[in-house]
Amino acid sequence: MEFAFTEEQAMIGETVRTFFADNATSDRTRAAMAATGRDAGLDRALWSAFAGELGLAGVGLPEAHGGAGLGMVEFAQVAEAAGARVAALPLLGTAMLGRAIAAGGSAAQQEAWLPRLAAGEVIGTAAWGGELTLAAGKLSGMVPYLPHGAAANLLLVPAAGEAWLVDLAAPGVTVTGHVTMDQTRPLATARLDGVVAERLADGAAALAAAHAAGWIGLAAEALGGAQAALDRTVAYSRERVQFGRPIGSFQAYKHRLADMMVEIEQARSAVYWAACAVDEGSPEALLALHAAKAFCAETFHMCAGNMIQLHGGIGFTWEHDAHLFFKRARSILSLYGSPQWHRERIAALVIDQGAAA
Amino acid sequence: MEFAFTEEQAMIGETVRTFFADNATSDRTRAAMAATGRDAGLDRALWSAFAGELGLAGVGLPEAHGGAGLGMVEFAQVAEAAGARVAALPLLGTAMLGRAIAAGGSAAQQEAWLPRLAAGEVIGTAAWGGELTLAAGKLSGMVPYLPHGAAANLLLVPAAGEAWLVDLAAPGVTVTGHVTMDQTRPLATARLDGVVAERLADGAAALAAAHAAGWIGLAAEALGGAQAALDRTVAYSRERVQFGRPIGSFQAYKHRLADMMVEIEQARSAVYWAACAVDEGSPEALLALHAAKAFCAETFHMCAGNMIQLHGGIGFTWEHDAHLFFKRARSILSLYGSPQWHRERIAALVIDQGAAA
Amino acid sequence: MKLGFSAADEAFRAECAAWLHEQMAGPFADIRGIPNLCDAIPRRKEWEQQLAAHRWSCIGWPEEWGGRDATLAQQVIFAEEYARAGAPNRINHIGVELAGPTILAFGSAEQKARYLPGIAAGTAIWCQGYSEPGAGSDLANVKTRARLEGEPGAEEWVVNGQKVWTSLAHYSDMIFVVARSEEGSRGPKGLSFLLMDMDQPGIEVRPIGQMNGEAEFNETFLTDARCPADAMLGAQGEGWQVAMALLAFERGVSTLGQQMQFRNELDAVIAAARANGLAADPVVRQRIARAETGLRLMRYGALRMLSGTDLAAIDGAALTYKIQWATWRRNLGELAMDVLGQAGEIAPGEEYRWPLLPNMYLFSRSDTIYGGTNQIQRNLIAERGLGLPREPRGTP
Amino acid sequence: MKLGFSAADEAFRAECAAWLHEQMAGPFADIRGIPNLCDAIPRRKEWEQQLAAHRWSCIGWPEEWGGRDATLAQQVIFAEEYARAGAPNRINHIGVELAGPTILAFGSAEQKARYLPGIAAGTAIWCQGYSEPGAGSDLANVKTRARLEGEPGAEEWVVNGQKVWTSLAHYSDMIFVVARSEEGSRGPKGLSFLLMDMDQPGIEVRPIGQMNGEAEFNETFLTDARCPADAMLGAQGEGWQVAMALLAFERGVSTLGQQMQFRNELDAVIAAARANGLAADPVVRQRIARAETGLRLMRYGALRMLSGTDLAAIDGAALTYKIQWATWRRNLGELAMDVLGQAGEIAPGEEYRWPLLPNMYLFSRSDTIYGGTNQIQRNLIAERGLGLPREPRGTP
Repeated sequence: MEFAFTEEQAMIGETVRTFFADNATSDRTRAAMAATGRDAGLDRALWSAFAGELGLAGVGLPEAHGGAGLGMVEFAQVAEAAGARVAALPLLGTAMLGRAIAAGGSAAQQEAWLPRLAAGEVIGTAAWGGELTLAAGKLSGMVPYLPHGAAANLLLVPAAGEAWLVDLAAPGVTVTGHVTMDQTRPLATARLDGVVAERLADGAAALAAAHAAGWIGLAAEALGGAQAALDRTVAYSRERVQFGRPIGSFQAYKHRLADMMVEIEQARSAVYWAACAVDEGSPEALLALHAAKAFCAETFHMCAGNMIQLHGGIGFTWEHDAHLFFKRARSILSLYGSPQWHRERIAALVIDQGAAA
Repeated sequence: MEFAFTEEQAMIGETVRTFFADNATSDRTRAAMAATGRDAGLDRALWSAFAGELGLAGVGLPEAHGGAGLGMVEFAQVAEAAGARVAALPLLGTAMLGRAIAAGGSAAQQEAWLPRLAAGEVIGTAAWGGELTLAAGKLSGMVPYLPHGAAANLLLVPAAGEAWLVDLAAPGVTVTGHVTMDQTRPLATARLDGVVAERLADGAAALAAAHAAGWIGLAAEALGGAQAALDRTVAYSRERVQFGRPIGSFQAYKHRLADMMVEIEQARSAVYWAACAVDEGSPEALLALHAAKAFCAETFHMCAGNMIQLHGGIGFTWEHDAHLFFKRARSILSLYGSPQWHRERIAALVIDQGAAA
Repeated sequence: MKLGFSAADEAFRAECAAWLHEQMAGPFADIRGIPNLCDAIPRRKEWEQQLAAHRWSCIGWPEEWGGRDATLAQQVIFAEEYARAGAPNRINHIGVELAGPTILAFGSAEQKARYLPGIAAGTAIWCQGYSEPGAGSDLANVKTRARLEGEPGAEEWVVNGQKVWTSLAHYSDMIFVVARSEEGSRGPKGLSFLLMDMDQPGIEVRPIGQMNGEAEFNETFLTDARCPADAMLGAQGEGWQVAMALLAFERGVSTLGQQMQFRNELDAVIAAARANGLAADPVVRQRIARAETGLRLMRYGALRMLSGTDLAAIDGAALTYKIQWATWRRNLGELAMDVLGQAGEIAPGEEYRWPLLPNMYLFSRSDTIYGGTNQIQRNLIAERGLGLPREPRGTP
Repeated sequence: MKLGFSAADEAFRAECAAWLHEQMAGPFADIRGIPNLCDAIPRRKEWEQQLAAHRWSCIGWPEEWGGRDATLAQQVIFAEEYARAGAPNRINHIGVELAGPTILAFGSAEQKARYLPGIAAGTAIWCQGYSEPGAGSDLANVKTRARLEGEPGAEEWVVNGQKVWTSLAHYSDMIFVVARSEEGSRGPKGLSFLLMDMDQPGIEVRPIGQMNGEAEFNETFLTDARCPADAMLGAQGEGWQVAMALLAFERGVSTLGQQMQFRNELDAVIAAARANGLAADPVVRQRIARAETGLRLMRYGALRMLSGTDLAAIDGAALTYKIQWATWRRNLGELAMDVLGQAGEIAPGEEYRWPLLPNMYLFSRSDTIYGGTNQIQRNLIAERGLGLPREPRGTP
């Protein structure tokens, strides 16, 4: 029992923070936001560097299949660092697919997909809900709200009680990218008209692993984003002078920042508790995942809202980065289950199933 | 359309504020709190003066029956002033019974009861729920949570789709007073074993009028209590020095008090909107009542909690009056429907019945 | 105390409702329900002039200046019917509700005659030059300078500086500017309140992009901008008093129109919840009930405030109104997005432009900032409303 | 990073669980689950001594002084099993968790030998003399004076002043007192940290009635109270440093025991909701889920904080812990009362005494005040944790 990073983990954290600070600059992110078509909201050069030079697209995948052989804790560190820069990267869906295939794919499926996902050659995206019909072995229907769906190559989708991989370039697939509030992770809708898809060997295991990776990824991004919102606001508050004093010396301002820190410290515990619980196969893992996703999403939204508020007028301009954080926070609230939904799952665990005891 | 007190109303407000400030002192209230038996939580001398000298026990009752012939606006003014002093008075139940009988009693029932209620000779209490059975014209069962029930003479209770008056001295009635968190308005349970009760002529009208009076009374008490909590805390904050400054000069402290004022101003609008809407028979009246009860109760609880917090250590002592406000606020939250219950009623009105349009 | 309307009031309601519905169904149907303040400007100017032609442009003003001397009840009714008819937000809000009443209160007879008719006629659109890059929350820290130049008898104010957050400056005809007219003065002393023509070489306007993709606010650069010597409201060096009195009008009758817009927004949230089934969710129902309660209490708070005899009197209800509505709307924006879910995060078209509710979610983050942040409002409430001691000044 | 326990840890768990359950089922069954800190004092002193007799009294201390040099994992396990067995709150919490570690850190060999055995044995109960009527939030504004008197070689500290909020003073044997030992000094300078015997004529204790009807806190009057010259921890005039170091221990392992108490309280809320059907109410379920989340995050926050090597190091998790738990418990109190409804407002007996949940609702209002109000905590977090500038001092 040692709830602190190992030396190796501390090093990974340092590496990814430096990488994203150096590369995921506001200018590059804004260029990705302004792009249209498949590359809307995608900094492809950043993705290549991340997957190639850094070799971390498969951070949570087995070494045997080209991954880094690490776990959810290290994935959370990556997502936290990416979130701190609101990086325009398809990290989320790609991690979800990789973990799903690693957990529920056949040996052949793992062989086929994991190395390409780990290399960043295949970008993944995953559905949450959507209603597909299966007829004569082919899938049809609409799959909405796919993060980085227009850029993605491979889709994970539940249908008919199983989990499926859909090649988004396959005949019968039409993907429509949307102008999305958070332009750093645009959503897309996939229409499937009798598409031949690949059934994963163990659908339940695949979906559970995908959800775990998705929730941890979002919670960790939210943690990174919230901390960045706090740090940038603290820095601003020491420079900006009103009434003859730095605004950071006003008590009400300080207390607001203090409240952000109180929530962020809890969010940090939540992310690494959940990641660790998943890595260790703890019976608390599901509770931890729901708690982390709900808590961190709300913490980030609160902090990003405060970032705008405490910057005053410039906080709501397009030019300032505050709105990138705010919109990312909003999208994290909605993606893969709202906080209310996750809390209802927690209630079911502790009230109905007695997990509290 | 003039949402301001008339000159007469302003005068009534001044009169009752002075009366309660002079008479409902902390010492007298604490003496009432320490009393046991029927007079637990009742300042009987204050009640006599209020009903006799001031003549306001029947503020909302018709002049023809000994009342003051005024409306819910003036009753709210009385309750607000009493609430500001956490007065140990059975105002609530007595007003509920009076209004119920005035609205739903037969001429004979009005004749029989209203003059005695207006004179303060009869103290009323009213049930919220409770499950009574009616057999051979007699009522049996338990009626819990009766405010000032041990002191009361007359009970209003719903049973078998009608409203009933129960003489609490009648054979078959056993009343048990309880040690109650808010000692200024102790609760009691009445047990009825085959009690002959008086059926009110129009039960629905009687209950509606009782609820309206109860909700307005509680909302107005809460408004008075919240304002007093704010005023006393402001006064304390100007005297108490820490770090070489009056604590009221610290911005975080000021902002907390400002937030109290923001809520209280809304509570004030709520109380008089509801009172006025009832007096005018407005179609908004029910919405206004639910809004006033829910909003004012929560405002008072927030303000009383802040009163404790902002007084620091002495705020949670028995000796200081803050806990009287806090406990009264807690009891107002629960009495005659929780805020959540009232909000669900509002939701039903605006979502399901389209009252918003 | 009385909430109901008289028969005469109801007759007035019928009259204005009929006219408004006729306009919105017929000649101005194209701008019915238009959500923001930056679209269809030429048509909206025509709408302002149409209102004026039928004496509905500034009904609270004296008849002498194109108003109707309308009672509070009539103004309440007009605001309700205006919104119910789907008439568009007034682009000359600042002229009609702020500049006009301030000129009525502080202007000379000559100034009234010069400025009021244009506002009443809907031909002079106004904007407000208060905030500066270094004078946001600390509004008295104005650096824009004004000096009197020219031959005696033909003197002009020459103004240099930068204003910011100038709402709607890009299509305004006039601006009122708070400028430092006494060299070396500090804080609220030595300021003057000037009424300036926007159409002159000395004034340049640059729109500020906002997070919702629109640009309602602007930077306004004044470089030797000019106005006549007598285009000053109030005495020289006493501009702060005028500026503050103007802000008090912001808490006036115009709040009623704003509330009708809030009503539409809340109704849209309820409709969205009905449409996707969340109207049956008990947690959502609690939040809708809170929003409904808050909106009603704003209405009755405004009526309480306006039922007082002295509009400018700062009482509790008036002091608390800004933070109340700004906070309410911010919360409504969050509720709206929670109700819409991910569907609300997708724009309907190819552009980064948002429908009513997502736009409100984004824009409402500025409501708690402009016109005095929530923090500044709390300071005001605490110091003016509760009489708490001021904070120590100076550096730590 | 690792959350699981080793096999050795699990063996330790079995050992302490067995012993604790045996005690609570047998000889100490009468004080099992006793909720407050003021009842059954003699029996609880016996319990402290029983713990000591089996070396469970201060397991985190060095073996030399009666502890077990327990690892963090073992301390976590012991706290969990202690609560699970229903063992009563430790009445010598202040001795074991605060005084002891501070003496271990700052005491001379002689002082350790003098004070630690009594704590470890459960025979010396300690209380804390920090706050004064004029030194609450402004803790450094201590007015209690200490002067050295007597012949060289037999000098004594003579202490005069008043302490307040002295928790459990009425049955304590020892008190540590922060007193001003340099005449004319101000603020944190010139204070000394003295260890004093409670059983002397110079010390008088008066209980303070609390809003829940109990009296855990006291006023402590010191009138020529005495202690030996060498009963001072740290150097003369450097008592502030000792006092602050002690407060850091308050954020130490003792938090784990406190959390187990919170667990019991939350479980009681869930049980009450199950019993009256509110467990099915979606709004209540959301609130319970928030409470459950908050409690888990406190646990993992504490483990994160304790997994650091230097206990006294003030990092983010440690700085934020006080406001976090105090706020969580205040909210739980409100939830508890909402769940209980009016039944929760009726006392079970004839006295003004409250069962677990209503008592927690009332008592928790002091949690956000004592040991540094939530406001003071936010100042600390902002200034120490975030490095924000201090406020200007002095009168406005």
